[in-house]
Amino acid sequence: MDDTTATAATQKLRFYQKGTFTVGNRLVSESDRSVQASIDRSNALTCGHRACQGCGEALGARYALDTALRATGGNIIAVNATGCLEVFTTPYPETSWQIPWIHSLFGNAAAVATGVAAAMRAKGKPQVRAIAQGGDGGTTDIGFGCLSGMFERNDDVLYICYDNEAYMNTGVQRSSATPPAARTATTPAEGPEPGNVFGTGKSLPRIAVAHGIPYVATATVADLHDLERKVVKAMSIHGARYLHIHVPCPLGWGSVSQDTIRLARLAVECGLFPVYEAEHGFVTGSRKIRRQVPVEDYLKPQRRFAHLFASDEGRGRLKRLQAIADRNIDEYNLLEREGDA
Amino acid sequence: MEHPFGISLDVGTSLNNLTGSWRTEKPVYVDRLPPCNNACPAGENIQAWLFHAESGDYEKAWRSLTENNPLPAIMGRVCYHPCEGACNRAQIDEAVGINSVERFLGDTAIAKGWAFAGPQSETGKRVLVVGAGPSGLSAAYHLRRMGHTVEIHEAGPFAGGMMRFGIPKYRLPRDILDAEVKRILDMGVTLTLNAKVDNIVDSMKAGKFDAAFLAVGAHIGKRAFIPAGAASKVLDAVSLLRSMEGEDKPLLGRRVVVYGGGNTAIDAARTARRLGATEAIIVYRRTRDRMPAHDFEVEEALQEGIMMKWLSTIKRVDEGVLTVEKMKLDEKGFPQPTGEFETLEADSLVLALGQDVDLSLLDGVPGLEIKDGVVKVAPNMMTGYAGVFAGGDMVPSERTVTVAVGHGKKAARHIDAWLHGDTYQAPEKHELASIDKMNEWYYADAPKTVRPMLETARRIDTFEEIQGGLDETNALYEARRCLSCGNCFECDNCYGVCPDNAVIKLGPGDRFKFNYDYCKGCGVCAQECPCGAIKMVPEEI
Amino acid sequence: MLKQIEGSRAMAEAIGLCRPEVICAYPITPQTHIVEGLGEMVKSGELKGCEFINVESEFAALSVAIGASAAGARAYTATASQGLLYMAEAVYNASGLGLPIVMTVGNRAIGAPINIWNDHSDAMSMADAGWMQLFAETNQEAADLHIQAFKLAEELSMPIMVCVDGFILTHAVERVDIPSQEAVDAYLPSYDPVQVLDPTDPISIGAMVGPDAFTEVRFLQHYKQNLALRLIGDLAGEFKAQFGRDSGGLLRTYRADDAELLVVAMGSVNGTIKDVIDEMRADGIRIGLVTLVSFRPFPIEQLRKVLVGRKNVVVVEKSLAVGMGGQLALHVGLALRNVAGAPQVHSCVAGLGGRPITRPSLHKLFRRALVQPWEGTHFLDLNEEIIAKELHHVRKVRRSGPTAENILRRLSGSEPAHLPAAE
Amino acid sequence: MFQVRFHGRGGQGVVTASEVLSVAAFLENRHAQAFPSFGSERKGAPVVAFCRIDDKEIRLREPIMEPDALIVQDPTLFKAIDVCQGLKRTGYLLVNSNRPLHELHLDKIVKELPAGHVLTVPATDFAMKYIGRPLPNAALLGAFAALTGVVQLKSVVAAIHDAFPAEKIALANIAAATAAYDAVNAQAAA
Repeated sequence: MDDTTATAATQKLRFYQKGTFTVGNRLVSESDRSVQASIDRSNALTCGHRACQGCGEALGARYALDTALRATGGNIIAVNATGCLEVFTTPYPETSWQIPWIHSLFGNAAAVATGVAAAMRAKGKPQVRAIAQGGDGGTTDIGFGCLSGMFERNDDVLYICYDNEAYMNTGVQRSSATPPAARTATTPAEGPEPGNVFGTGKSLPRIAVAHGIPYVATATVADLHDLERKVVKAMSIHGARYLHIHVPCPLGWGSVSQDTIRLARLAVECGLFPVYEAEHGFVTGSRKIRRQVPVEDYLKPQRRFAHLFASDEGRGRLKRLQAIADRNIDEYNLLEREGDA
Repeated sequence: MEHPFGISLDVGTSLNNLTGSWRTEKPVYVDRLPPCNNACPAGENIQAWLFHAESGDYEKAWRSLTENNPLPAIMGRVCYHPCEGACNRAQIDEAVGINSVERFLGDTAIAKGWAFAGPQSETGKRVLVVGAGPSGLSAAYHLRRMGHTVEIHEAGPFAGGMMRFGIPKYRLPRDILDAEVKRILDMGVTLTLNAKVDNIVDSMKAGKFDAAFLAVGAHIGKRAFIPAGAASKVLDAVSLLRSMEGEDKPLLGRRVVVYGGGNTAIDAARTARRLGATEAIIVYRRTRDRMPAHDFEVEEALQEGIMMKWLSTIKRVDEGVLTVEKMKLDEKGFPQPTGEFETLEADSLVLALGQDVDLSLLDGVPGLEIKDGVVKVAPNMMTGYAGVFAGGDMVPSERTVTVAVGHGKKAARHIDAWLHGDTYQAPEKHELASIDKMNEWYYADAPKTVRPMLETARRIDTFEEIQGGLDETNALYEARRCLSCGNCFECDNCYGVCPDNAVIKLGPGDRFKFNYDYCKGCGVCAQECPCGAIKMVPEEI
Repeated sequence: MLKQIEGSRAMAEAIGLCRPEVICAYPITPQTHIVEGLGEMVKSGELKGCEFINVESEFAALSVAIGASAAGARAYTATASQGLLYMAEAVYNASGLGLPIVMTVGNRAIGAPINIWNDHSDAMSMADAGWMQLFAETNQEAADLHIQAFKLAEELSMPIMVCVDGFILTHAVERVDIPSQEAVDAYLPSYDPVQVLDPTDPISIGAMVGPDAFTEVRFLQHYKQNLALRLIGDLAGEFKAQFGRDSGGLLRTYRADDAELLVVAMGSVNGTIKDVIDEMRADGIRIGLVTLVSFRPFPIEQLRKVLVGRKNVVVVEKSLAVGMGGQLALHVGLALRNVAGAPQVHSCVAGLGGRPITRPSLHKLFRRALVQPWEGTHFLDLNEEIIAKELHHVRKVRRSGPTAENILRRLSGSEPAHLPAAE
Repeated sequence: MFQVRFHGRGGQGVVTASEVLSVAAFLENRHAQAFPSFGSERKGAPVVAFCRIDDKEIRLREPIMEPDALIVQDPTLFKAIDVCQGLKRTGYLLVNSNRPLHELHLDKIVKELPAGHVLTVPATDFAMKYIGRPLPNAALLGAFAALTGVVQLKSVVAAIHDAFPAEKIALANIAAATAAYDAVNAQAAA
């Protein structure tokens, strides 16, 4: 915060009331600004990539890696699982990456990153840090075994999952991160149980927490400051770390391209995507909801949920989704209560 | 180094792929008109001076403010701030306290002795300003800055016009008034007091003036015919308020009735209370919601124990007692007599039924058109007599200090143009920055700062100013509540949220530009721009 | 230094002398003793500057090696059988990315039925994955091939499998000369990658390649294997100069000069065959042997040179392409394609799932090749009686039960349960 | 070439015995090849191990089907399997037992082999005495050296010494081997 105005005022003086939640701010010192606000940010992922208009994953990847670069003084090597991010950034003969980057397979990003970290140790260059990244399919499904192994050995790897809740690269098929009722190419909005099943769900962040690794966090492209803080924290720790970033996909979600960040924000504000942190197996804190909204506000703009608004049964399912949000809200204590700082 | 073919690639090579070709819509940066600026009768560029205030540069803020209005300390007290009524923030929590920040700037300027810069060069043209009220002072200020030689002829003993004779001390302390008048005179404007202009044409000839601006105001209290018995004490509000400036204060007795529903009626009643009246009653023929007086003034009056008698007209005045007829509103909302009468004890009756203009100085001037007791003027504020302009209460308009100040500025611009033999063209107005074009998410919650008020117990027996100012922190806080509606404030959102890095940051003060080689036109920047400074427009294909 | 030592241990020591920087281990019989040995060397500090990582699967084992190799480290792993299949996707990826990983394959059969014993099915399943494949005849050669393998792989930037017969070599204790560290250092320079992940000189590795360039990428891989055809011989030569031993190379011959009948085989069975050849030569039979060391790249030219002009060729191999026959035989045929007066090629599948290949059986086989050469694929020591019974049984009973179990019961004398004995 | 086949049960150190014998031969600058009957070892199950000894390189990779000597660590195996299968007419049979041959019903095989080529030695007793655990393999190797003379006792002792990193255990096994060696020689002298 800008200490020049941190005086005892009758009201709590936000450092800049129209800059508190924005990317940058002319009144804040350079060091206090977000990495993304910096005129000389590194753009780890640069122009010319072939992501769809309004791609949340492209945004999340640049946010995370630019911050990691800043935090490590440029010493990162990235490993990418197969998926949209890999395909739209490196179609021969062009790449959009400006960092050392490798793509091996769909299911082995975590293991390849373990190998990179091991090589750096063996070569006496531990300051060079390995980051593995993949989509929800490469993370929660096919890459799960390697990820768990990397966690359990506590290898010095930061794994970042860009969660857009389905296999988008192959044409929007259902993954274990696809929310209940969501329509995908393999869970069509037809029959008595339209869209994805109301299963038990598979919370990768919680599974990561269960491994007791040093740091686990969820984040969203709708809260850059929170995301950057978490990446900086992750890079300050050695051992296995997991960051789960919610990244809307206009194509797969059936939303308009300009709504990418708005939807990410609504997902948090309705409680369906809890933003929290955990260390060594314990949840240590959560980002509070600022303006709570009903799940409808989040689901309505997405065509994959259109069927929920078309029938009474649909409205019944909406209630079940609201219940999931409500459970998150008290499980992660997402509402600001009196006395909370 | 030479890489294995196809397997490894040189970094950043995708810059060869100009994704801008995907675009069907493109974002463009726009400036929209903030509602506050739009609503200001004095045409202040409010957002612009708040911008400087929020970074703590108060002098720059003050100088920006006084580009349009030379009387911020006065405005900060007596302006009814329509800007705050229009403020978009009112739809989020509460309007920005523009008026209180303006007063803070005005007071700071007085305390620090900031002065106006004189003109760059002299034009040699002479302009006579008749009347040293807000309109006249404003015109004189602007004309002087334009390099003209300006003389003000004021009929009264002091400068300020209705600001002095119409507005009680407890709302506008006189030292503030004097300070801001002096600052204008210090620019080289000559003021002659007790110099009533009897005939404007003669005065212009005598003084070799090239143009004149008339702003004599409206200070003759309207008298309604009310049958009155001997020894009954009846006076009008304007004279009452004016006499407050002199040595011997008027004796009104213990029970005072004020007749009327405007701000002047309220001022008169509150003044009477302060002069020792135990009972001050306002009699008005309609209901509270139809009162022309501003609601906050009515509220303050009630707090001070002023009593209101709605739907009543005064039929007759006798010594110590008034006869009042009850009224009722017809379907059109007009008051109609009921024939029911009652009496009301009163030592004196103050009439606050509006003011008339003294137009004697225009007798025999050709080409003038006078209607309903005011002078008709052209859109450029010129009367029917070439070179003679008029403004303020003496022309058809809302009679407030702020409107008057606005007239002064407007007239000055036209007079200047006229003196140079051409006409003044006001610049095109931008599209209005309405709330639907904003993204309020990005603004932190920040309820309005309330200005300290003098507790009522002390109000009713002193003429101390009842409303206090803000300290620096509060002013800064309040300034920073501004949403910067419609104009980029360099929050870096567009730069940060572009998935294609297609926004180029140009550095402090230079804002941003789009890199259309790569912009895919997704529209996230426009959606996430807090202040509605980005617009999506279709690509022509 | 001469040692009487278990094959796996000898290989571990040879690999250790190559100063690997990252070793990934996942247990699967019969390769396990090798990585156990290496793990011990790393823990004890005998092997310095090396990260030993216990992973959760073979897929992860090779993936970790891929990451390590791409980041500039000398990477090693080992596997066998099902493990090699489980890492199949990564096997192709490592070669596609041109990463010089060395992997030992302790050759073992592939289930079902599950079988832990030796044959070459596993290596054959990955023969076309773009790796080099060298087969060891003895534990001495197994140790030596690893030293050559690192040099080969790194000079070509191509991964390599050193194939050693499970149990027969990995678990045999015999005389092996373990070279000195100095000698190995003199032979094997430190790893200088052609591409490396390095923040000071960033590149993107593993781009998506479309139809416009994919053929060229594959051609270049194939071309590199052709380069290997020369390099394998050269490095074996350098090795002999340095260590005074014949190890590796594309292929070797034994008493072949005047042979009318040539046997072609890979791996440890060559030893037994040599003994048989000596015995038959004593009976005046002109028989010789071609020991194939390199299966990938496959030395078509060199093999043709050796085979042309002979009467018969018997290919003895420990693998079967079900529905086709012997793969090695197919390859040998390839070497003789379009050759006028080419010898007859007789295919024999032997030693599947660890069945011993004995001298008596080989004697019979080779003599038969002389007197009544056969077409198609011959299965050495096939139990015709059991096959006949099972086929009959299957024809008679729809729900005939699991073939493997039925055969085991028959071998132990009892007939398949819940069924009347056939006939 | 001299070929030895070891019979025992999982856990009795059969494989170790074959390896130790190969090392003993190696120490005499001869070629040797030891290998187990491969499979997943389970305690108590019948286990076979092999050792070939020769003066030239051993290329043969087949299991030993016609051994020159059999070392049977557990006489109960005679009931379970055909232990003597393929044993050469000139071969040796060494059985771990404190009972005389005729009690083991081995008379038939004794007749078929040259005199003095069949022997029982109470290897387990020696093991219990010197090592304190029923591990007869060291003692049997001592006895084998005495019976066949294929390797010298000092080579066996040296090989055992290499095989057991713990000095105490090594010495105990050496003691057992030596005792068995002496016992056999004494028997032969008698």
